[in-house]
Amino acid sequence: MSLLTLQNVSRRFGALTALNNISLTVEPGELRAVIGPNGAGKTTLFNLISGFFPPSDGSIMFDGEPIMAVNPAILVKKGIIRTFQITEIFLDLTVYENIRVAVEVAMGISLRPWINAATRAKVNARVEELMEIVKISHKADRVAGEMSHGDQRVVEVGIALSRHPKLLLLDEPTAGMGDEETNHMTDLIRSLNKTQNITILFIEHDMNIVFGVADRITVLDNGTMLAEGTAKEIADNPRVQAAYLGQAA
Amino acid sequence: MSNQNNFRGEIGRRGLIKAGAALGAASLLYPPKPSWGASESPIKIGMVDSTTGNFAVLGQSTIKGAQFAAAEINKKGGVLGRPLQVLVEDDAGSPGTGVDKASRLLDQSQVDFFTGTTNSAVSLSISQYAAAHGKLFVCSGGHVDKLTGPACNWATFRTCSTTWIMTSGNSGTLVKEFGKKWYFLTTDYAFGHSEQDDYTKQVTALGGTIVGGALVPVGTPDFSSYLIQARAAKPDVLCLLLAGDDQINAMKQITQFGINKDIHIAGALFELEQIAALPQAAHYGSWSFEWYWDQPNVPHVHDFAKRYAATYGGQYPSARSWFGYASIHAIALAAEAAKSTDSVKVAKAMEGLVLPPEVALQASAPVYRPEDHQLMLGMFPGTVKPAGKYPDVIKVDAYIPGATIAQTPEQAGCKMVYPS
Amino acid sequence: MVILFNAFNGLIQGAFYALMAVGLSLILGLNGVINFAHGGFMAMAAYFAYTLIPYVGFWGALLIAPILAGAVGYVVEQLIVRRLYLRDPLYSLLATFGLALIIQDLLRTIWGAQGVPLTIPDFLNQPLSDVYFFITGYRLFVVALAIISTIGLFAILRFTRLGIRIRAGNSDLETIAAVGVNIYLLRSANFVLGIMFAGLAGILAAGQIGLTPTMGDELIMPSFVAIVVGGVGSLLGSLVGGLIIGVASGVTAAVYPAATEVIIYVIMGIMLVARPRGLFGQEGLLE
Amino acid sequence: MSSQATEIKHDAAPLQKPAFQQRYAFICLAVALLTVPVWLPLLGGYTDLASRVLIFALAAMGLNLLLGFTGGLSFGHAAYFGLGAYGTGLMLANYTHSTLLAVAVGTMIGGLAATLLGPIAVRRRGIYFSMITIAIGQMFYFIAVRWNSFTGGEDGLTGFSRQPIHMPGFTISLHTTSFYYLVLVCFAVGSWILWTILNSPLGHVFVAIRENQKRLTFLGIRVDVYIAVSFAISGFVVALAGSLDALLDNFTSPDNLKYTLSGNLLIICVLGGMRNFWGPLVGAFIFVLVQDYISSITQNWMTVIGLVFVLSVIFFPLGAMGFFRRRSRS
Repeated sequence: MSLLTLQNVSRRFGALTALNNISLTVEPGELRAVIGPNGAGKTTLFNLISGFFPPSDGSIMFDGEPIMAVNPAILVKKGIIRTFQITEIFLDLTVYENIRVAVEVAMGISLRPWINAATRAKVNARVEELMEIVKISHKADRVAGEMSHGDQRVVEVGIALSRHPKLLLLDEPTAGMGDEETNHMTDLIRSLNKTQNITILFIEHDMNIVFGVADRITVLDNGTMLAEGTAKEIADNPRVQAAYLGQAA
Repeated sequence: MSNQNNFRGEIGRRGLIKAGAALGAASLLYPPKPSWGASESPIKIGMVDSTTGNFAVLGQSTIKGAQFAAAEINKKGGVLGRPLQVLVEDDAGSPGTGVDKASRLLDQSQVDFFTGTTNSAVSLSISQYAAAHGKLFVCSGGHVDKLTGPACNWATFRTCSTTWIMTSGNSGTLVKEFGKKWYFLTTDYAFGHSEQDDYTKQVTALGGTIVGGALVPVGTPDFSSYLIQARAAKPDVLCLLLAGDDQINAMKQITQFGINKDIHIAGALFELEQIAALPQAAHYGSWSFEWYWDQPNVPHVHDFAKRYAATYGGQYPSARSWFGYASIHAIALAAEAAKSTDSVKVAKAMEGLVLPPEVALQASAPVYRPEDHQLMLGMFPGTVKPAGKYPDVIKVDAYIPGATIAQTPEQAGCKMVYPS
Repeated sequence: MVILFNAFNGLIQGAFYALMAVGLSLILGLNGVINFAHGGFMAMAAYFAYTLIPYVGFWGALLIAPILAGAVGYVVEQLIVRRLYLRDPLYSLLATFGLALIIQDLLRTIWGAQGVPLTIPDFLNQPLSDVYFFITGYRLFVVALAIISTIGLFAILRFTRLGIRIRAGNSDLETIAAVGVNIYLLRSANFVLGIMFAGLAGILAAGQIGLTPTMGDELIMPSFVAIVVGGVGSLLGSLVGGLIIGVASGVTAAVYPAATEVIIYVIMGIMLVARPRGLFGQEGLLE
Repeated sequence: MSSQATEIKHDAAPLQKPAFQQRYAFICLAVALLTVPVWLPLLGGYTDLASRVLIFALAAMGLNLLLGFTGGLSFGHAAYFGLGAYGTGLMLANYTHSTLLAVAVGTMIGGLAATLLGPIAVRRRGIYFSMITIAIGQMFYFIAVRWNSFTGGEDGLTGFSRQPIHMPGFTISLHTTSFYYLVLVCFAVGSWILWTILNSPLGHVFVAIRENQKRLTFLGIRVDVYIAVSFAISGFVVALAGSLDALLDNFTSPDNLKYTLSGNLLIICVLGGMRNFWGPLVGAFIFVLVQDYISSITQNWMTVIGLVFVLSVIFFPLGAMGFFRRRSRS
């Protein structure tokens, strides 16, 4: 069974059609990139999947259940976690604190006005584990707002991981990063997919990353789906070359 | 006057328009100067009154009167050979602040006595505080009956009249001359309630009826809806029992609506300060004044008014000034008589104290009644001169000694108990 | 009859709230500041007028005093308010709260705590008829002015360059900044305009009630409520909001006097819960 | 900064200082507060003033849970302060001679009101949130002013006084000094509760709400529920302070419900530093002392207080504690 299935999904804002008749499926364990020029509807697609707003038409199924009119908080519990184009973390808190609050929320203890030593130890262990996974442990006590953009991105991924995502949506994870940071993020994405076995859907502009990492690629253009396939298929697709890669080159 | 006590409450309007430009940080942080020589420790009177808020003008007049009295006393050698010092704190018209300031005066400055208060609610709270802390409190300006009635205590004396004395100063005349149907616009706190109760009793006893009334919250800017209802009730007398700025707001609107043309406007308390704030067209109505600077045949009064006006840049003493003035003198006289600054002893000495003519400044000699500690001051029922110019704005019709119109102590309902 | 009179009187009163609300609303909309000092500026302009009337007459003062208040407003905006635009609304709220204290205190220091009479032209100061005695020429004048200024301001906002920018700024400050409008200048101009309206309202109020340093205190809250009920950013909203609370408190005064003041806050509370953008406001503004 | 930061213990969120230094400062504070009746008169102060500082500090710390740590700008917390005060006053005046019971009831009334009304306010954010809180506060103010027979109206509520506390074996008189210690105990309990909460998962979420509501929503949290919880807790603490304030003066009045008091509580938080746990204590110390001192030496005290508002907002938005913290970091 597919993890995520979109069938004939459209989204309109007044007279503007942001997405038109999109159908796609994502299989468990897949690492899927979504590409397309600006205004192609990539972020709208993410907003639909993560429950930011419902589709105007069509159906979205996750894990075999329809999720069109489900609010984001519930979707999070079902396992759809996202990051944002503009990094959304807790800027005045340290890295450790950022991830800790996410862990506590994920453990379902976030309404407790006190905490005992045993629970605290459990929380600590999980936070340390997540910081290891995203390789930020050495900066645990840095205030997030004072760190580089790339590090902040990593923190955001760490926060997202706290909820044990089945489907992780990453909106331009490497945007605005330097080479080293980009490599770090690319490695992270790959390892999350391969070693943590998390299905990932990511929006990306950097073609090197897209072709180097993604199992499959979905190409959007002007609200419609232009093509879908493996890196090689997409690279060879004349329509994609014409409409998108040609432009970029 | 010596200048040590006039650092506050000296806001003469004219003077300050002139001084306005020169006002800088210096005036904001004008520190209290030590008073008197270092040899004698002063007798301290803590004065809690309004220098800001709804009662600021009245409070400032009271403070000026008190400081004027203190200066007179100090010039003549003080009390018990010690200088008298008046320490002023602003209650901002709020009972809570008043109590805070009283506790500050007592704890920090160790005052010997309390005086002041314009807002009746503040008077009641200070009275309670003073009694609880064993200090004499001479209330200068809160009129509410129960202060020297059911809520009386050994520590509290009052210089200004009760609302009963004030209302009975003119209720008879008003009913006789203007009619039996009355409507009240009453300020919604202790003072107003007390006035309305008293008028109601007196007017009903004289065969009048109360055709309606409304309680108005303090600080109401617009009276139009109240006036519509008042006029609809078609009273003979529209009785204004408001305080502070509210009275001014109401009277301005009454004038604009022309209501004073067919309904007689009257009330008990109306102050010199308020008249000064009203446009000429709003100079009307019958009131029960508590003191007036122009009493042609009474000794000392004109002299006092002249000296006062000279001290305060042409400002004439109002009833409020006299309250402050008489209260300080009364404390000084009682302390001299008691040969002590112990509050209980001074309170005992103050019971039955008769104000001498140069302090009383009126045709009778008022006494602090021992049974309830209420000063038997006289009333000056009269009207506002329609064409009067400040300070000559009041036409006094009569002088009624307080003892003739006050409730008996039994009626007032005071049970005096001293601490054992 | 009394209820009807009160309802009608409430309309007049409401127009008055609306006039005060206009300036408040402008500043809230574009400057994003809840101006607690508005009442202070009202009283300030009224004192200016009181001082000017002997020299330039009532009408001259009505014209000049708001401009003087506006000038003070400009200084205040430059020195204080503009530093806070980029910060949490908490800061401008507290700054204007403190400013209100300072203005009130300075007014009292300069002109005295004692109220002063602000005289208005005699011909305005008369009831128009004996039955409808509460409709004086002056109050009608105030109502007319409230309507004219609302419409006039509406026209300014619709048809002049400044107005169009202010409106655009109300809905999206970043965008108009991006197209090269100097938003700081725009905000200054808007603030001054708002203060001038406060001044106008203050002078007119002082013609009807006593002129004291605390005059603005009790007037400011109802007009604040009028804005919220009518909808932030909408002038028509402020006018209608003013009328609604005017009538509501007028009728309540006749039916259940004890609730006269509470009623407008109840209305505001209900409105904020049920329709937070108010009657005519935009969704999500300032949120 | 970095050398300090490495010493930070993970579980000491609100105070970002080394633990030993924290403990040292805390002990100094505790000793200073415990010995107030001894040293304060030597400096020309008086004990009731210290009680007032602690009462306002407690109220501001309660408010600061919502304001500084959860990021909710309530301009109506005077309502809960006043309800606490009226609840306690009315209990003592009419129903009981037990001071502690009266305090408990006052705190419950104010706190429950915040619990019930918070959910209404938290439906909106930003300036609208502030406006709803003002509206609610003003409603209570006018009810207190108008409901004369019950509340004493404009005159305020009198006719009650704090009664000695009878314990098995001994009695606490609650005169000036012993009342100060009662206030101190309440302050200690209140700040311990707040501290515990801030170091719990719940408190972590509060701070996270202040930082980024969107992120939390997409972690699966209903943010408004948490703000309402913060509102309620803060209401209980503020009500406790209000209840003590009624006992301090044996009096309460509608002023304790008015928006001006809300403004004062806010400025206390800002003065001391909203982001700092002890900031409101410092702020209350400054504000109450300045107000007490200035209003006695000049008639123009309003200008001074007004300047305190304006200047601190412009130049010290982080407050005294924030100022020192920033300096010590750089």
